[in-house]
Amino acid sequence: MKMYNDKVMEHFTNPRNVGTIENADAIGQFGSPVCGDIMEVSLKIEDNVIVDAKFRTFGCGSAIASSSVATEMIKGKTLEEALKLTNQNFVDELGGLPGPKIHCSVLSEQAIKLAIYNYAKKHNLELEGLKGFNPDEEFSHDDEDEDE
Amino acid sequence: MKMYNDKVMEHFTNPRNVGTIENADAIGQFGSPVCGDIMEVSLKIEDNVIVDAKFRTFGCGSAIASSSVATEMIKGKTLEEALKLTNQNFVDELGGLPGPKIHCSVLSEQAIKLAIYNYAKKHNLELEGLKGFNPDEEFSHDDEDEDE
Amino acid sequence: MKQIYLDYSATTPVKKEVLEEMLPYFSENFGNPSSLYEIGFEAKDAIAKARSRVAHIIGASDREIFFTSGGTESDNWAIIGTARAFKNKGNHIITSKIEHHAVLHTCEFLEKEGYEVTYLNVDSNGRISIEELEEAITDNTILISIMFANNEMGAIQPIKEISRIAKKHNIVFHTDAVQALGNVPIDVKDLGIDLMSMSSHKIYGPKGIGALYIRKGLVIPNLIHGGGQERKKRAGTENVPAIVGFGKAAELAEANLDRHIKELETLRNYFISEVTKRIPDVSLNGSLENRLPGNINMVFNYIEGEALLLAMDHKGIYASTGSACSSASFSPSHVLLAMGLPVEKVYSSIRFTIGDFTTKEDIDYVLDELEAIVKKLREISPFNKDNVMKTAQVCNC
Amino acid sequence: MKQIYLDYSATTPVKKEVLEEMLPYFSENFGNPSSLYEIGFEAKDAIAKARSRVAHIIGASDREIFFTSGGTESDNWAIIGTARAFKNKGNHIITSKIEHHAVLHTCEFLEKEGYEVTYLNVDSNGRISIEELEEAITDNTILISIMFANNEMGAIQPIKEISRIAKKHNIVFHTDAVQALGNVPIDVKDLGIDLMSMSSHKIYGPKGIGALYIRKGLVIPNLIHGGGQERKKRAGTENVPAIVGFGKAAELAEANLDRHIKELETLRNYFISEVTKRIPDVSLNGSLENRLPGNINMVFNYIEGEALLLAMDHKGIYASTGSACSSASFSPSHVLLAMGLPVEKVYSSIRFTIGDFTTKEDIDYVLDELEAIVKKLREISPFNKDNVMKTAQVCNC
Ligand SMILES: Cc1ncc(COP(=O)(O)O)c(C=O)c1O
Ligand SMILES: Cc1ncc(COP(=O)(O)O)c(C=O)c1O
Repeated sequence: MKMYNDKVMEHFTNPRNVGTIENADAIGQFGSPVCGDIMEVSLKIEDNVIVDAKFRTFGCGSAIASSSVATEMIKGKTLEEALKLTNQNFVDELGGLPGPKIHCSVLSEQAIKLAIYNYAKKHNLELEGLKGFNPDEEFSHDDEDEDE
Repeated sequence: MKMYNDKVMEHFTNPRNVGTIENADAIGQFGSPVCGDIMEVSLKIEDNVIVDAKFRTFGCGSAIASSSVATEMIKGKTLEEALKLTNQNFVDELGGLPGPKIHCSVLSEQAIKLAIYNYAKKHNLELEGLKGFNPDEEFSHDDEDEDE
Repeated sequence: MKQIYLDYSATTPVKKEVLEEMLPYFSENFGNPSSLYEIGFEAKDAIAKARSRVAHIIGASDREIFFTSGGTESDNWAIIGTARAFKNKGNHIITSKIEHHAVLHTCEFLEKEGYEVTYLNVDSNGRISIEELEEAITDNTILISIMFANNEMGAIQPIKEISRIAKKHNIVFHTDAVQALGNVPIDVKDLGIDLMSMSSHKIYGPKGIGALYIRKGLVIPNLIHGGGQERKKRAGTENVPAIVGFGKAAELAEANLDRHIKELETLRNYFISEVTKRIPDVSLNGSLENRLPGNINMVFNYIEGEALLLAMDHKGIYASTGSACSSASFSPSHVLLAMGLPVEKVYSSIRFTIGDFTTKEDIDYVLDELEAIVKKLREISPFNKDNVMKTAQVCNC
Repeated sequence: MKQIYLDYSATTPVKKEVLEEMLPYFSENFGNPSSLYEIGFEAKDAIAKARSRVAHIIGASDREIFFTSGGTESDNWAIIGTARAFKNKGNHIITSKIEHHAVLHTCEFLEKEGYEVTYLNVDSNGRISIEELEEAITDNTILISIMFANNEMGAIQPIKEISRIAKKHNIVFHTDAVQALGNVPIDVKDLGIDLMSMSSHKIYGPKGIGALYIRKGLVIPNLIHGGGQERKKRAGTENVPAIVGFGKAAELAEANLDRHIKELETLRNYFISEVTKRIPDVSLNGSLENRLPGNINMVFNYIEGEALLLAMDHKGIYASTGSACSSASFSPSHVLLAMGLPVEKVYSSIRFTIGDFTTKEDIDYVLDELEAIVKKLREISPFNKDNVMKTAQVCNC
């Protein structure tokens, strides 16, 4: 057993989409209260479709790998489609993360949601996937594996 | 390190003077309250000299070895001389006993004292070495090595 | 000189296969299993595998096994932990008079803290009475701790009936299975055990490692506080090689259990019947029923057990007067006394415990020597058939 | 791939000479040291020899050394034992904020039982203040427990001054010397230490064995109850091979101490100065003075320590974020926080600890890889010299 599978390690050592988009259409930065990780995502959006995405992350291996797959997965998706992606989709795409590390993928979900939220606010868009999303609310972490 | 030295083992495996003297002049039996050992000694006495000694012992290795050397040592001694022998003399003669086993040699000292006491009583002898010896008094064991 | 070890209940040699599995974890895969990534993960995997093996032999799930430093710590943890966990429910503990000191002295420690302890009697076969157990229960009873099998004379207790009583009264049931493991089939679920102590060095594994089975759902506070090892229940850097060794020993014990029991019982019964045939005035302490397969505990009347031991030792035969930890203390066995054996017979008792490396030839050699030694020591003794030692002659202090 | 272990403070490999001395005690001289006569006596002798060696390295007498299952148990025993022994005198304990969890969680356990605990601050070098210590003392203070050297950032405390204060106020002084043993000269008599915890696996001995030094004259109750082992102070069948290994490791540590310190300090200082030269925006946590010879704990600004660890691990370099037992728990180091390091720097810190098998070549390899990895991770990071992470951005929960 290793802590991370090869795919996670591959995304960690060769992360895709690192950086910031100049003149980005949307930016989201989210800091996880669980482990102090921070992700910044910048998006290029055309006709409500994410045509480019880049990220910068201060965080552990799983946070970086999740950031990498998440930005890959949202590229080419409409905003509504992107909002439907949850951290579990990123984890699945990575082929799994160890239990206590699953929460790191939430970072990417939240940072992307936040970027789209900021975009929607600026452009007065009503998006189904943002219903109930309130970035000022305290993030609550469901730590099932506390006793591991 | 071994528990017992060779001399002790020799006396244990080939104890001298085992048995009872028929028509003994004196008999003493002493049970140690410390470990349940019991020694019986019988003496042949002529002109206040111990001309023969035999023993039977229910007890551990050191009790048997002490019985063996003790009976050896008192043979040929006058009663007064025999009474001067302490358990330490038996231990020394054996070349030493392990700390928690020293008390086993007291068994021999007491059984011999008792035999001579019985003899003195029967023959109305006043013996210097029996002063203060009261066989009915509780034997008190000085257990210095209790915490070993 | 021949060397014949007949003290398997005191400790066992580490089996070759066990040591082999341990060796890589001392100097090569020595990583701390709690450290992140590669080097720690190898150790972590090894621990997980060992935990499964220990769980499997007793029918537990992996998450119910917690490694400790040995049987003694497991007993302490189970008893002190339960006492603390249920102190608001009550302060009464039931155990027996024949427990190992790891249980008895822990109970005495708790008595000083204000807990009340009932020490159940045993019959002449070393077994408790289920009726007496049930009568001892009060509203304050929070723990029943009865050993699975006795280390001195091998009696196996009616564990399933005890657990039934415990469950009926909603009381936690702990059993010290240090001697039973690997010698008796154990299924904790079927037997209804809540807490069970185990030790590796009694089943051909290394010393210094043991485990406590804690039934899922039962929560007791920690005994040793610190780092988050053992799912935060037992702190301290994991003793990886020893855990691996314990795991392998458990695996072997499980695989060999039936044969182990059959072979040991055959040898044991042969030994006992030959001794009885060849040496007068001897008797077996306890019965052949409900007895550990390797346990022989006999009275050799008129001679003292320690002298017998020493004479045997001199011939390269290693036996014991009872539990190893009390054999340096010369006090008569609390187990045999509790069985009602007169004290002079207690002093005349010795224990032979046979194991996986004992052969028929060993036994035959021992029988010959034993016959000669007993004869010789009896010649030295003041007692015999016609002059029996009286209990009153022995002051039991 | 090259494998370079730089986590010697988490655990060390067992040295060849140590394992060799241990091996005969698993399957050949496996006798229970508490059993009478020949077979037990060999083990007993081996234990006596090991005890002398451990006593010797700290200037204690043999009778002051009690073997335990490790550093954690020693800490628990010292602290809980003292608390219980002096409960009629008072209920106040003084320790520091940077202790190992084996001390901190034991103190927290005692707090739940009604004891009061003062956790002393440390300065930016991780050292306590003698003035603050003396001010913290009340009439109720029964124990001062301050670690000899810190496991995360290597700070060595002013032990002699602490013991002077303790003595002046007639308070028991315990020190957790798990990291100091074999890395700092220790003379318990000269230093005036009452209780001292040690662990074998930090000095190239086996895991699962440690010791508590208890000054002659000081009596504390047992933590683990049962058989009469360790002069009736620590029950449980003695872990003979491990004790033998600990003894040998102590002997080697004593013989090599001067060279060990000199060589490690040289390598350590080289490592730190090269990192500082070659990588911008790094800093050492703590000072070079009063520091364990093998400890390197540095901040690599703008990147997260765990990611750095993982990237190093990927190159076969094994380091850690701090104590092994907390590295699986992702909480920022309580030690670095107590030193006043801002939380974002705590998250960016990692620990390298070097040891007897670390070579200059290893260090050079690590320096090259480290330089490349830090550069790469900084490219991924949103932070840099011009955009520094703010403490407020990190919720430390
Ligand atoms: C029944 C029983 N319980 C507990 C123990 C203690 O186990 P350990 O020596 O592993 O601490 C033993 C053996 O010593 C034992 O026989
Ligand atoms: C300072 C300190 N104290 C205590 C311990 C615990 O020692 P052990 O792992 O032997 O229980 C450690 C290491 O884990 C340590 O570094």
